[in-house]
Amino acid sequence: MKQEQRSTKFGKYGGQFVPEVLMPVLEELTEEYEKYKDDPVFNEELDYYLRDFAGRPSPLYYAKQLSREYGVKIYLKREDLVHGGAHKLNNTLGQALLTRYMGKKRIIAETGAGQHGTACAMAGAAFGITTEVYMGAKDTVRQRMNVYRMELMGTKVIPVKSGSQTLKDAINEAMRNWVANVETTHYLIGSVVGPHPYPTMVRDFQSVIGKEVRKQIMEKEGRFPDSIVACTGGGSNAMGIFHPFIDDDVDLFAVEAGGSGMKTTDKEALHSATLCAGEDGVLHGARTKVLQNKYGQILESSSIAAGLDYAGVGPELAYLADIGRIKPRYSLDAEALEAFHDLCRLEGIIPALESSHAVAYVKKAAGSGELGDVVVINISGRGDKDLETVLGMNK
Amino acid sequence: MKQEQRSTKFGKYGGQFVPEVLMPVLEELTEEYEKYKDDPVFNEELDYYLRDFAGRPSPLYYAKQLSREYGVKIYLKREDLVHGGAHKLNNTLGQALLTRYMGKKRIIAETGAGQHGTACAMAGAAFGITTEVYMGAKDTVRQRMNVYRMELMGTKVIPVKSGSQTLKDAINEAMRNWVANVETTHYLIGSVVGPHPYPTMVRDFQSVIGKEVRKQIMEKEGRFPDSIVACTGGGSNAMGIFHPFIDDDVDLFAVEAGGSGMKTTDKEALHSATLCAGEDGVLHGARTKVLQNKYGQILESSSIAAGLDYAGVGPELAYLADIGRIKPRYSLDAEALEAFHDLCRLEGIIPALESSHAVAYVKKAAGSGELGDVVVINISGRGDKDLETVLGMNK
Amino acid sequence: MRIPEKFRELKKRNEGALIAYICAGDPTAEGTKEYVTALVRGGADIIELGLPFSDPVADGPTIQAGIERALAAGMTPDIYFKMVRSLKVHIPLVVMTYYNLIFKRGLERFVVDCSASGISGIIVPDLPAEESGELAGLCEKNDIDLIFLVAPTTTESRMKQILTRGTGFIYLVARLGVTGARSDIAGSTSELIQRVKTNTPKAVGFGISNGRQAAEIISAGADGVIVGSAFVDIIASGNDVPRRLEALARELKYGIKMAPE
Amino acid sequence: MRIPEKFRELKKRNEGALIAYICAGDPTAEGTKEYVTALVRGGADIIELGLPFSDPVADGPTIQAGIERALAAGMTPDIYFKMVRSLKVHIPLVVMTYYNLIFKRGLERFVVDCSASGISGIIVPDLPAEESGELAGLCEKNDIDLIFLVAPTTTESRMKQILTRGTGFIYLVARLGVTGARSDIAGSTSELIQRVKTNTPKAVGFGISNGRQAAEIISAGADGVIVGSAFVDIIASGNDVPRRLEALARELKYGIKMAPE
Ligand SMILES: Cc1ncc(COP(=O)(O)O)c(C=O)c1O
Ligand SMILES: Cc1ncc(COP(=O)(O)O)c(C=O)c1O
Repeated sequence: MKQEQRSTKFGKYGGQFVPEVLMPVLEELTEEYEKYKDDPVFNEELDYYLRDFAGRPSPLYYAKQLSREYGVKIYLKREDLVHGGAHKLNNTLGQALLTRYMGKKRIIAETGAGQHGTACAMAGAAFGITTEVYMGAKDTVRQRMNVYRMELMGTKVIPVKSGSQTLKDAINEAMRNWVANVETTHYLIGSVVGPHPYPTMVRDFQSVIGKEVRKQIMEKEGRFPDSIVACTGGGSNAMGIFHPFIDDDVDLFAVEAGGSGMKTTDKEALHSATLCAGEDGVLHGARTKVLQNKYGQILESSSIAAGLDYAGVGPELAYLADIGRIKPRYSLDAEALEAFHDLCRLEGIIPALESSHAVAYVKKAAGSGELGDVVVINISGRGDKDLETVLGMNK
Repeated sequence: MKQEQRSTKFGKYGGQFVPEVLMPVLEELTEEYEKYKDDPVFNEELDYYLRDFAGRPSPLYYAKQLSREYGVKIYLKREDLVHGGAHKLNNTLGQALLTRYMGKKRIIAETGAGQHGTACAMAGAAFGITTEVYMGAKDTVRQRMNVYRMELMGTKVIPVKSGSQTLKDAINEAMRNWVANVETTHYLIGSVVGPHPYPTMVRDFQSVIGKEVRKQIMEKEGRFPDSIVACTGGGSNAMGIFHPFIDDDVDLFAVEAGGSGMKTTDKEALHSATLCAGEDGVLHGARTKVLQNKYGQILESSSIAAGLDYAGVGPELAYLADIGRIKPRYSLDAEALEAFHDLCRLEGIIPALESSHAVAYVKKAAGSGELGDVVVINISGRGDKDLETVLGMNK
Repeated sequence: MRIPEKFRELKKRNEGALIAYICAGDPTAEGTKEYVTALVRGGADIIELGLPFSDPVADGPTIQAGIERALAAGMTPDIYFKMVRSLKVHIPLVVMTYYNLIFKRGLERFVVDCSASGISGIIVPDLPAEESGELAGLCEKNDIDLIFLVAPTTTESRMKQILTRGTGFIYLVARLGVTGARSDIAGSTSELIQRVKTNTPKAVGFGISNGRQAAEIISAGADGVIVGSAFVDIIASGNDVPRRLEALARELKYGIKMAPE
Repeated sequence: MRIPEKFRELKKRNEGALIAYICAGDPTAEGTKEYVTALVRGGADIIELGLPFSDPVADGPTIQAGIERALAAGMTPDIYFKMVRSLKVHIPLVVMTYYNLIFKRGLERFVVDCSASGISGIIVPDLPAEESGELAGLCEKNDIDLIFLVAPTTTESRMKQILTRGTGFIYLVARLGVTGARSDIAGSTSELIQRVKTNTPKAVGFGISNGRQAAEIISAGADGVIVGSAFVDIIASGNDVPRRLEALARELKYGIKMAPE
């Protein structure tokens, strides 16, 4: 594993498949990241913001009632309590701080439902860095509140009117802007995707989750858990909690969105389960598993959880799945909804629909023994943002 | 101060002005609370829930940019990061646990905008206690999302269709239900109001805020702050952060809602500034300061922040104001809105409109020197719930 | 007329008291005068006249609605006392109100106003005995009865305190639950009547709405029956009010008179 | 016709190349054939024929829209190669597409298909030199040019690597910013042209839309000019397309020919 981290690849996955204009800036970013990632001053400042601004460490909560109901001992890693309501801020704080250390003056990002955009806006405001977020014009209407949230924090939200006016167009537009402003601007990617060094860097910034779990579970159980379960869209909350356990005897379950079923047509997938059902391809700068048709056209993915609704996945996850170190699984929309309700009712915790996929898989698998006796579920975010979706489904 | 705590009063304020049916249950509650409040087992269990479930301690964050803008060194006590998004859970966890220790099976509560109801629902679910929340029928429509949130967590929300169908009717109805079910039911009051022992008990449960600040500010500044500023509706977040400093040389500012101006008619006040503009009276079980007309009829209060919109205030605050230990102040709606925007933009923290009143007062008073050099502001909650209000105002 | 006098008079006739509550000013001050007269005609022995307060936490929805109508129509303590003074009835009148209105007017002024306007007693549902010292002193000085409530939950030690302080009559809270729940009346209420050991007359209230229930209460040992919501309901209907108030009072009083020992 | 042959021919005439991009299948495969013919008539020396990919991150909004029209109309790699084979043009054709379509088809199969259908070169905007080893080998084996891009930001060490690997021509990304910004053309573009030290012809693209700009590029030392969006804009209009494509090509070629040394 160690060796891979030096190169731009994880086995055959990863790499840098980007327009020439961006290659130098990726080189620069790689160098700067390597320079600061073990720098004590950088890390002290980051730790400070993670603690005092983001509210870390997040608790590891023993979910007594849920454990009883599901028949396995369940701990919840409470990323829902992080400032902004999700794990996303761990990464945006890291990259925003790096932006400052690199002497860049501006952050751009793309966002779908607005979670990553909001986390960027928070980090941008905290560090006083100009922040601009590209968002599909349709998404800006659907997620009006998140747009407003970002704007309140001084972030400029740029509605992208090309194409389908959704996430994919926002990515294109952010890329174009980056190409035109590489010298001054850092492109803040929100998951363990994209070209090297992003998958490594984002994983490292999110690893604070798993590092905390190591300490916390030892305090509570005197041993490591038998398994860790995390929902997987791009894969940042999963890699964040998995990575510190990668060399340990702990089973790691990456739960993807099974959507309304594991079927695809020529244009779209009814799910977003890239590790489970994708094929090797190159998307957004990296070789990885991709949902694509026989020609290599990327499929529209689908999930009740906006944050999981992505046709790619982090290259490191593709690699770890290939070598059998992580176990790709999926939960369907309906299963995630049911788990969402379980956690609300039994524990008084409203999880994000994304995180509910992880909970749902535990519900499904607890009986089989596959998870062992002690499971940690990463509750990657809170579900207040999802109430309208859940409300709609229930009617 | 010590002596007052034993009696049911704070100077001339407080007491138990309730129907006869409730007197015995208040006696019982007082006894039980006295029994458990210093009980190590009870406190250990409460501490556990505060830490692992609620996410305490909440950070004390040095707001660099805000400090620069306002011209005084500002620390923010981050109750916005507590589970549920406000300080309310500190108290509901305490009382819900006490309910269990008392052997009662059911919690009832009233809620206006839904913040306290949501915190009750969370605590009720966490402890597996049947929870019912009374809410004015009009409020259930206006705050549909909060109703849904409570219901998701298994709480029964009872729309109250009598009277004005708002908070005051919900209080009446909850009281009636309590009267009819005193043996099995604990009435979970959400602020330092109501008859003894509530003002004392809620203050004690909220004192975790101030206790943390004592430690945190010593670590950061090596001394206590010159002043602490908290918004004040019923007064629970204020008493929670003030109480541990009551014998110290720290100025304590209770900032009320000045609404659209400090005027009243015979029926209503344009504000909710009870300490600043109220007169002695008896409301909801306690003698305290009250917004009332010349006959003693309670006025409709008003504020942009639903959580401050109350015609009474905790009796201990009335007492502390009388003896000059706390300084009652107010911020207008417009000032709170401005401070809300400041904090969003400068720090990437979206405060509750309630908390924004405290921020606004600091903005106003920093120049006068009244606050000294180092100020702690209690950010009692996050403002996601307020986006629609702010949005409406900006249009 | 003073309350003890009324109970002595009834005792002589071996008869229980009908105590009728309505809210002053619901729907108008003029209406109240007419309704009081109707209740007296129907046989009410004592009238409790509510002085409306904006936050009546001890009242049920029916009476709360009456209070709101009265407030909306402009009832105030000043108007209340003026109206009471103008009433021409020869039975005791009792004011029922919340403590804040008394507190705000000033305790002494309130009691003096009661006395001057012909009120014989005061009931304050949110004033427990513990907080009532000053008001009780003023009542005694002004020959006004201060009436206290006791409930099934009242402990023995508080009971003693209340019975020492209460004059006029003791207001027993029946907590009947649903109207007409016979077993309930027979059970907790008669138990409460037994528990209240005093020479002061005992009147039972909350949830009584017809003659049969009234009879049961009296049979169980009470000296009087308090009826409120049933009258306020009639007022709320706005339909043939004086006649129906009188008729209900008559039915209740008949039940009280006919109650088997 | 192979690309180097074309550049040799132009060199002899002391003339710069006009390289025209359109997207295959926009708005139909039949349309594309007609448009290619029009461009050739107008004087295009090389045609870049985009094979549309669902996520064209390296393209601007205009070309992205063209790609979306082509995909919506059903363009696929299979149809693409069939259509190219049926084209009767005697100038070099270059396929421009994203790496995933090549990767998915299989690198070898893709290159063989190019060769069989008469394509002379491949441009993959998201394939930097570092990742291109395998494809470059296959291209060499099949006599296909693999064309690389260089940008003003390209470092010296990467420049060397690219120039070693690239054949056919080097695609210089002008980053003109707003169309017509003269100072920009004169500055960073001519600087880039100087920096690219190679015998392989250099063509400059991105943002060129008229004859005057084309002339300036050639004057600055380029061997060719690449124009895409300006043609795709005409196609998007759907208005008198073949004639207007031809006219624009003619204007550009005229500018190129007339460019002062
Ligand atoms: C709460 C939450 N969980 C999970 C995800 C999925 O992202 P990742 O797989 O990178 O953790 C998102 C993305 O927005 C999210 O908001
Ligand atoms: C965020 C927040 N702050 C403050 C308050 C006011 O209550 P208190 O004065 O009891 O702290 C509320 C009440 O709902 C609230 O939600």
